[in-house]
Amino acid sequence: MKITTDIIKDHGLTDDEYRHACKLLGREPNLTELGIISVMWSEHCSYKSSRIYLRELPTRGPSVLQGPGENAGVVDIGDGLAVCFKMESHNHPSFIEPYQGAATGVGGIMRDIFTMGARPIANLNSIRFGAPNHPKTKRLLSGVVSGIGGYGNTMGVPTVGGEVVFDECYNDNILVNAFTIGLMKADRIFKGQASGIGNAVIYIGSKTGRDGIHGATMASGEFDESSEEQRPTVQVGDPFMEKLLLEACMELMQSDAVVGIQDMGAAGLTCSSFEMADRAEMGMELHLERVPQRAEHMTAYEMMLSESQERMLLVVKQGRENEVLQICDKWDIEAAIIGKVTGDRRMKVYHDGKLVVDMPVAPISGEAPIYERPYAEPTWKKSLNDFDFASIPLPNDYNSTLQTLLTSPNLASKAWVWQQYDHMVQTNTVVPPGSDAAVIRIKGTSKGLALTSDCNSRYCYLDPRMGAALAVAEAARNLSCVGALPLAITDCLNFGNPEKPDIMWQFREAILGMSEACRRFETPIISGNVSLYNETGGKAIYPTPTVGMVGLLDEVERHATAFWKSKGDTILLLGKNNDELGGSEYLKQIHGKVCGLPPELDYDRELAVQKACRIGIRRGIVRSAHDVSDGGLAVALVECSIGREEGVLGAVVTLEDDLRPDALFFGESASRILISVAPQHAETFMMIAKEVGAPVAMIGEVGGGRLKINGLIDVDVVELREAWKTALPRMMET
Amino acid sequence: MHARIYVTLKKGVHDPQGEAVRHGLAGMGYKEVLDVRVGKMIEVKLGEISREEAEKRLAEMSEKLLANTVIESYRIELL
Amino acid sequence: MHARIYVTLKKGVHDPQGEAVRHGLAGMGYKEVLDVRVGKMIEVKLGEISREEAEKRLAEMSEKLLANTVIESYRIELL
Amino acid sequence: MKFGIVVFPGSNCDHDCHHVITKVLGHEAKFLWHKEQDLHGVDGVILPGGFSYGDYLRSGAMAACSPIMDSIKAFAHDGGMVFGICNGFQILLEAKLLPGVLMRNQSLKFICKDVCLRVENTETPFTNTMQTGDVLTLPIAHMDGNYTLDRRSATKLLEEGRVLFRYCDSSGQVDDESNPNGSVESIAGVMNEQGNVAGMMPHPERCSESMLGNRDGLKIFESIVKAWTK
Ligand SMILES: Nc1ncnc2c1ncn2[C@@H]1O[C@H](COP(=O)(O)OP(=O)(O)O)[C@@H](O)[C@H]1O
Ligand SMILES: [Mg+2]
Repeated sequence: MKITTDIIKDHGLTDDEYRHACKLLGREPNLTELGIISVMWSEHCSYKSSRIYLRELPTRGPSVLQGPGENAGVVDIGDGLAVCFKMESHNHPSFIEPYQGAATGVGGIMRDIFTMGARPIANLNSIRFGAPNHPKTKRLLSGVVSGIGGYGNTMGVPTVGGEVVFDECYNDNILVNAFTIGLMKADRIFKGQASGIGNAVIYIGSKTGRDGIHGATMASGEFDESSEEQRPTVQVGDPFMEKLLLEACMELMQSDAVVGIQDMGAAGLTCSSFEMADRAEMGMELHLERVPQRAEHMTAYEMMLSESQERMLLVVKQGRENEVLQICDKWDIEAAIIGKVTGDRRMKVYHDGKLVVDMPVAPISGEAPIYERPYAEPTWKKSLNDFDFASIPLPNDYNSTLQTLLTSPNLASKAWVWQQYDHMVQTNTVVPPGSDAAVIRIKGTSKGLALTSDCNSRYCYLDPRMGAALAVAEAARNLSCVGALPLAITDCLNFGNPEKPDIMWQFREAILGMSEACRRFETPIISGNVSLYNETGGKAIYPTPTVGMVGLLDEVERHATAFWKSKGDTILLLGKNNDELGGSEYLKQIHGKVCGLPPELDYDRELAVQKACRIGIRRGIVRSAHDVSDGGLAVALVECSIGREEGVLGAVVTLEDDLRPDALFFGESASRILISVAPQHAETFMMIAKEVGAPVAMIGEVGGGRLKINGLIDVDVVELREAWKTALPRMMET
Repeated sequence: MHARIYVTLKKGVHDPQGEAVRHGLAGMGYKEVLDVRVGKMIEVKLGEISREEAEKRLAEMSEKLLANTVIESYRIELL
Repeated sequence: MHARIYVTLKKGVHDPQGEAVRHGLAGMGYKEVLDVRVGKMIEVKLGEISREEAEKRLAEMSEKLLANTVIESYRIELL
Repeated sequence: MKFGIVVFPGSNCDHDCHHVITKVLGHEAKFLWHKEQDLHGVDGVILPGGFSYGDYLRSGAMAACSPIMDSIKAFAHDGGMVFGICNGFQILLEAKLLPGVLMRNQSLKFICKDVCLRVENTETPFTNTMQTGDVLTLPIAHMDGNYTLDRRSATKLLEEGRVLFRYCDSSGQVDDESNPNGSVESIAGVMNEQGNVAGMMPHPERCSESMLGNRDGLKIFESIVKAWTK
């Protein structure tokens, strides 16, 4: 069949890319080969727009065992153990079909983790939707949440945290970023490598169907309309199959029969086979008729490009194939020997005895085009940033302003979401959703892990460099609030169309900000994901570089939660209140404005504040710790009061800073943590803070049924809690 | 008036539930079962309404709520 | 051979799903919907088998697995 | 005591139960594979939570037809102690070892949260370390926990002392508001007539250590051991 310019275009390849491909092949590709090239060189698989910037990210550190490049990164946590984690986006599929899109996103990220030999021990989800009153929002939220729960719950992996954000910039481009962390022995890392000539290539898991095949196949005579109809655009997840796959893989990995393993994710069999062969500098010979198939009469093109879920590709030592087949049989999953590793560094694919693909591995896999796309600071930025806050009127009634903020969907309780997730299975969840970070214990050790995901995309819109740095800072702060030392991060970079210079500029700035912050916090980036083209009708989402961060607690018993514990405890504030209203939730919710500059980040102060908090927790004197973020100090103080499940504890607080009251109450200056300690420990904590150079002040006392601040705010805790708790369910019901 | 709406997965869409049922039946000795697809049957009782009107309204309901038309198709039967 | 098994809740058994669908439809303005019951339709493809045999085997499968006869009844249709 | 914990395809609380029995309770536990029929001489059987066979079709339906269930039925028939948690409870109902059905939660949503349970009968092998009226806090995590039985039979179960736990508020009051899933008579756990088979929706294995919030769940495992020791 002749490859026409239309077919090339439909496959998303530029003329240059096609010419380059012909040069690498030494001839024109056939249709199957063209399909392979198009997916291997897609933005998704090749990172062609982002790669040159991603090089800026710090990825190394003393405890990093595996950085970016494999299916997920791995960090040493001592005791012979390591954790493996990564975050991935499933934005577009979730917009098309929220339940299945989100579910398969969760399924995909979990496969990335257990393919490394780690058993998944927790999930996070960072999800963003359009305005609460946008007609699509409720259906999307409800579908995404049940999809995430549906998959994670069935797998028996607890979903212990995350974030939910509403903003009209996501009206037509929601974000669904899923994170999984797994636990493994530090010396048993599995890689996606096809080494050892003659070793068997084994396919295991679900059968292959015509799911998620892209490419413009109508153009080809090979496909009639009915086969088009049989190509569902939406993939349906099967968490039950994946649970079996997980258990089978864990058992398979106990032996040394498995040489390499990789999940079939995006671009399915193509991507896994090419990447595995490339990493080992080998070739592969595949026989497609042996692939377990769900649909009839599948073509080579379809099988190579199918994105059917719940499948893995294994390379197994020659002669040990039966062990693998037996374990798969025990777990009732399909397994088939579909080929072998060769030494010629070529990918040779046969279908019914006919050679249908014959390509060099390395160039297709490793020499995808790389673009240095033009970037330029958007002209509109300056006018957004220059804003005279004197023009903002002060609220008449601070109590009602506070109530409005707390019942806005962004600040309201997210229990409606996380109660649909099994957050306790595996019986390790020491701090469940609701505090600044989740804490899970590691059985058999005294250790614990803390997990959080953060990003304030409004900050990133106003200043992507600062916004990205603040996302890292907030994540680290949230970990410090539960007493954990930040270890490493994964990211999910969600942006608009990179072919536009201002988007490329946002991307570049965000990377630079994130890189600097990671260096300062000594938290290398060990894995991540880029999702571009998040725009509709020319309108891009706010730049949203989501950060997933993992921290370590040496003694998991020594942790803190965000809520007041005892009447009479002294409340202290670490950090400084500045006159910063730019980008705040208050400006947006109360005044309908998105403007100014995000808060400043003083790294030294931030590090000192976090350190003081951690030391206080480790010494056992901190009774509660909660960082000040969206909504500012007043909101944070309320959260310390209303987040408690049992009993009522308010507080009386006096702030002495000479700022305009709305900036003092609702401004979002970075690097602040609210601490409560028993009164006899207040001085000790002040000393700790001073020793590490963190600004600190005693600002009040826990107790009573009301929260009172400076005589301007005086609210009933029980009433406010009720309003805060029911806001999201009420929004979903109406 | 009574009506039934049959909601089934579109052809080609993976049906893990059906597959699991088939596998379960095979395990119980029902090897003759080659394929299983699980769909929904929604029985609706309607108040005073003409057949035409009913047909129109049910189609609307199916599109909007009863079926997920991205992956499912539906068939309406008036009784 | 193809067959369909319709599984429905017995009369009198409360159907939370059907109730929710009715409620949802009412909220969308379909006030004419008086009652909704959600059942299952299981489509089965069978290998070489006589109609009688099929009928017998399917009834058995329904009793044992496809329906929970405490609350559900089933109807078999051979195509 | 030697516990057998059944592993069905899709079980996911099997290791959690194993952990509590061996590490917290200090007894023996052995995993039993669903395709086998040998119970390996265990003294009691636990059917753990999870999503056996994906909970496709109906929760617990396919698991109830697995080979090991034949042995478990025989074991139960001979007076052996069998305890089902969450999905395990669903399986026991589908296997007709316990009366009733678990339907979809009233809210149609999966619910994971702590609930309060009132102990209804303390003279059972599953509750003998408790006091009548005790209020326990245990988590639930399920989609299909809406215990359904005609009202007459439900009342009868209550009268016969076969209801082990009912959902209640923190003061022990049973009312609609504290019923998380729509269960008839707020029933959270029941027992068979002979008193050797029981099932419940809440997860005792998730709250058997103080680090995880509370140890109320351990009382149930301790009761089982106490009953067996006697
Ligand atoms: N989608 C979600 N899934 C699970 N937990 C969530 C989700 N969204 C929010 N949470 C939990 O709710 C709590 C508050 O979230 P958030 O306000 O984003 O915290 P923070 O401002 O400290 O980052 C956290 O414990 C968080 O993990
Ligand atoms: Mg926080």
